[in-house]
Amino acid sequence: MKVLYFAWLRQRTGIGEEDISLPEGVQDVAGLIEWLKGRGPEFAEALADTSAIRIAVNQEFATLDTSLGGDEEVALFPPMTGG
Amino acid sequence: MKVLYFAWLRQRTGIGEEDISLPEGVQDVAGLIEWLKGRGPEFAEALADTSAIRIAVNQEFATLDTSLGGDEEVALFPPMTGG
Amino acid sequence: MSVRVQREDFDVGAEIAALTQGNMQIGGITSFVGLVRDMGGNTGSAAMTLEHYPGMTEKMLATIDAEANARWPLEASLIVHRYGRLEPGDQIVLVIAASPHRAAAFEACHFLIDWLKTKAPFWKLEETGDGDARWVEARGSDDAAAARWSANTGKEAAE
Amino acid sequence: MSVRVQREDFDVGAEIAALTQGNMQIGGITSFVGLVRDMGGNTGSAAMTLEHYPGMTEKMLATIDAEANARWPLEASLIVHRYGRLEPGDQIVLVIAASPHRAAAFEACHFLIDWLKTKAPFWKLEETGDGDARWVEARGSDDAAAARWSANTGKEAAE
Repeated sequence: MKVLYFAWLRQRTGIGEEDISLPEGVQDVAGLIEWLKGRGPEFAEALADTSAIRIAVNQEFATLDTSLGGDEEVALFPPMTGG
Repeated sequence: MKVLYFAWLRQRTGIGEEDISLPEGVQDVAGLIEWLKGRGPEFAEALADTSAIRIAVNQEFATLDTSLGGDEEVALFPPMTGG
Repeated sequence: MSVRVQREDFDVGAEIAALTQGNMQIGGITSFVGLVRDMGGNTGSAAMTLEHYPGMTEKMLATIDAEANARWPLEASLIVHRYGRLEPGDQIVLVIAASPHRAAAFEACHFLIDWLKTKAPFWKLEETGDGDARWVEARGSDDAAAARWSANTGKEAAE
Repeated sequence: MSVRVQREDFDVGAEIAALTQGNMQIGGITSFVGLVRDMGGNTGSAAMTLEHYPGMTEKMLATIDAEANARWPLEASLIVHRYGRLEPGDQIVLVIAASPHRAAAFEACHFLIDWLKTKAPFWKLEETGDGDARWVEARGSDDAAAARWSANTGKEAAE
């Protein structure tokens, strides 16, 4: 699956986009975020407050309990500030 | 005083602008309109329904009971349809 | 704060640029352009001629513009209204309101055109297509739109 | 119905003309332009860089545009949003709504920018003037402005 990070999530994780395999036991976005937090302090810090994070799965808005099968494009980003 | 007519009031009276002296006994716009109606059938017809007429005195909106002294610019016209 | 009454057409982009350039406090610009609609149906052309009351028109537009600036925190505003003969698709009127805040820009612009419709001395003579013409009648919906702003001080949009 | 995401600037007048010319059913065109405001104070430049999510941005803008067209009787609509580095006074976003009726044009245009602000994946990184930069935080007032349209079907503006 593809994981994308934008704005300060991109800066704090140091990653814009990465390809990963769905980790064992991960069934939804919440599980993916928990798994990502275990990858290192920069991830743990960036993803600490999920209330500050917006989620898109396959370019549609999603929530923590949105299911993941492994072939999705998951994006994590802060609330939008365009316009 | 100057009297101006716009839109169908101009067409029906056949006059765009005229200079008249304040007729004797006329003290307000209602009196002026009554006096104008006596000038001929085209005026009587054009001014028959005062509810369909808007009034300006010295380029400010006015009403039938607005006083006239004789040196005003009085305009008579239908409701506006610009914009 | 500026108003113009003219026979000539106007260029919306150029007007916005001239009105707002160099002002770094503006966050949003709302503009409205009114066009001659083809109400024609089978009557062919729906060209029209706009008559106005020179002198009073400018005065009323300036009054309406001042009222908008008193109600909303505007950095710039403009009303341009044409007169003379216009054809379907032609631009009739342009209203622009620029503010630090977008809600104020929207409300002020909407207010300007709503008030202008019922308070500025313009009259439309519509060609009926058979060589004849009729004076367009004022619409109750325009009165209602204008009245909506009477009790509204606009302060809610100032943030 | 059209959306664009681009680095380049846009010309409001040209966009309005291209969108509406030849359509004689349009009575009113409301447009909104968002500009980079100088929030600087003493911090000097308030230039910013707009980041976005290519692919999803276009998709969300198209969804918002379709929603506006479903709610109001529009003859034409357009959203143009820029990304990249922008300086105070630069244009960020353009929204246009054209309708036979002016109230529909106003409401649809206002709706488009309000929804775009909270639903289109753009993020502003503001230069603080000391060589540093900070991510602009989302504002509660933007959420409130967007929420205002949730229960509103827009039918009241269709006349």
